[in-house]
Amino acid sequence: MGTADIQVEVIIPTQTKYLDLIGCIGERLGRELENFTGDREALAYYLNLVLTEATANAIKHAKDCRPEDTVRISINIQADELNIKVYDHGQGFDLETVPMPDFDDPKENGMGIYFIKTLMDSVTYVRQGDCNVLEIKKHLT
Amino acid sequence: MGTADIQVEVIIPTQTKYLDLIGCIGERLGRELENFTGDREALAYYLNLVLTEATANAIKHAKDCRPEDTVRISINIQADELNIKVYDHGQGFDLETVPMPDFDDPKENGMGIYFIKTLMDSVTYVRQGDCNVLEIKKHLT
Amino acid sequence: MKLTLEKNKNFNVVWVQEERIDAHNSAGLKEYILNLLEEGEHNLVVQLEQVRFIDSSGLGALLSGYKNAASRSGKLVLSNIQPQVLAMFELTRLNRVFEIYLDVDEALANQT
Amino acid sequence: MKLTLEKNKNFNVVWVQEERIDAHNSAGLKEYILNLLEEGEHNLVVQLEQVRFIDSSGLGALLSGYKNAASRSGKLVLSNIQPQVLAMFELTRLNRVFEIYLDVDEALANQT
Ligand SMILES: Nc1ncnc2c1ncn2[C@@H]1O[C@H](COP(=O)(O)OP(=O)(O)O)[C@@H](O)[C@H]1O
Ligand SMILES: Nc1ncnc2c1ncn2[C@@H]1O[C@H](COP(=O)(O)OP(=O)(O)O)[C@@H](O)[C@H]1O
Repeated sequence: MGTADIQVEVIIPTQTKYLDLIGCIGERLGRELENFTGDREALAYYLNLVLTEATANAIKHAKDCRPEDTVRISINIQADELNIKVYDHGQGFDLETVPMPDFDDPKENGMGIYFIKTLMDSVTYVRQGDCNVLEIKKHLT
Repeated sequence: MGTADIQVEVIIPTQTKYLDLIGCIGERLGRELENFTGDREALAYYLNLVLTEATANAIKHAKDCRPEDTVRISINIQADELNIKVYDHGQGFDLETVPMPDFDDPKENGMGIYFIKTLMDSVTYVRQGDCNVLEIKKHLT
Repeated sequence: MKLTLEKNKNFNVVWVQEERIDAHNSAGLKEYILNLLEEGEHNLVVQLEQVRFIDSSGLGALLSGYKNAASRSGKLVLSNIQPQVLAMFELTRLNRVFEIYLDVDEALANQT
Repeated sequence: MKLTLEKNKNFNVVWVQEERIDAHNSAGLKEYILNLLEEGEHNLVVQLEQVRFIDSSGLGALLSGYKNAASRSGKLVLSNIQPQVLAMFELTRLNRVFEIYLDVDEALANQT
């Protein structure tokens, strides 16, 4: 790839079998960020993870409403910022009320949003038209 | 993946740097067609090639009109048929008038459509709304 | 979820034969471990050498096995974790919960 | 397009250091070969071992080099073609146009 600007949009059915594909697209794009001076392998892994977690949540919660639904994922990479948007048609939720995992009493669930928040620089979740958007940003400098 | 039905849509800018990604998505999906009894590695390579050729054409000819344009690629795989659609916003062309390559006097250009026709079972190119669609099918039995 | 089981005297070894554990196959891992525990195999080593990627649901599946083994007075330990996968255990502090060994031999040698 | 050049007595070897030749990088390959020919290097072996994928524009770039070498009374031959890439030469009958060798040594041994 080489040049800094990347814009890819992928639309998949709400099925977990597509997580592998989505994660790998992210990993691939991360690995090819030739202008990124940090640890590119680590960034590629984080992109895989963050896309997997965000898409898995969108699939899980969209599914409850409309099984025939799709999830749209947009990945935008500029020289200094990476931006991921995951659109779902589920009932939505309040990102602010999701608690941190309790490390002294670990649970099976509730680590996905924590991964996203920890590995990236900002996360928001807002209603936009007829869908919800989880928007994830990371500075690349 | 495993289960037979696959539906993925990818939207990219009209830039050749995305060909690698598109081709590799196709290769990956082909390799994971667990129900396909033929040579899966060969099918995966053909999908890579056919997607690369079709997308390269869409990029090349859309670009002439609108540099800010995007190309949309839809990949659908059912148990017995594979269907690829590539949408472009270019001036279009008449698929029927594209000649076979002259094997006795080979040229640098004009091998892309030949690859698609040879490796797949049917190819059409039609106007659909405000864009053109190259539709490629292959039976998987 | 491709898994193979190696039965030993006191400890069974579950080899995870996947490069990736995510929400698509983690339920399979969780169930498999639960079934083993229910069949009376209370001591397990999960060998993760093949695994290059794990998500939160994969960690959750392993934690479920860990807790279920403990509640049966058994033990579930891990071995051969790849560096990038180990980083996920560290981020969630689950490396302080699980016993983690370099390889299966070391895991078995440390059980009594 | 990553390429390395190995200068020999009469034949130069161009090592293609890419896994993939497609419409994104084939123009780079075409230009590189054309520049070599214009610099007076009329005899080339293109070593394709790294290449796992080639599209029609990649074949076109090599054919362009072949024709340009011939028009200068030179020669462009190929070596170390992977099976899946060779299949593309066969589909377009370009295997009948190019001299194709197993490796660089064989390619060089067959030139006079
Ligand atoms: N796209 C979404 N739609 C609705 N609720 C969501 C979505 N994403 C996350 N959530 C809510 O946030 C909680 C925490 O999510 P997460 O950290 O990924 O853990 P988990 O999915 O394992 O519960 C979920 O339990 C769910 O209630
Ligand atoms: N999407 C498209 N839009 C317009 N013209 C196209 C498109 N795809 C193919 N063509 C036409 O068909 C011809 C043959 O295409 P192809 O076999 O891919 O060879 P090449 O692109 O190397 O010329 C092109 O030269 C072009 O005129």
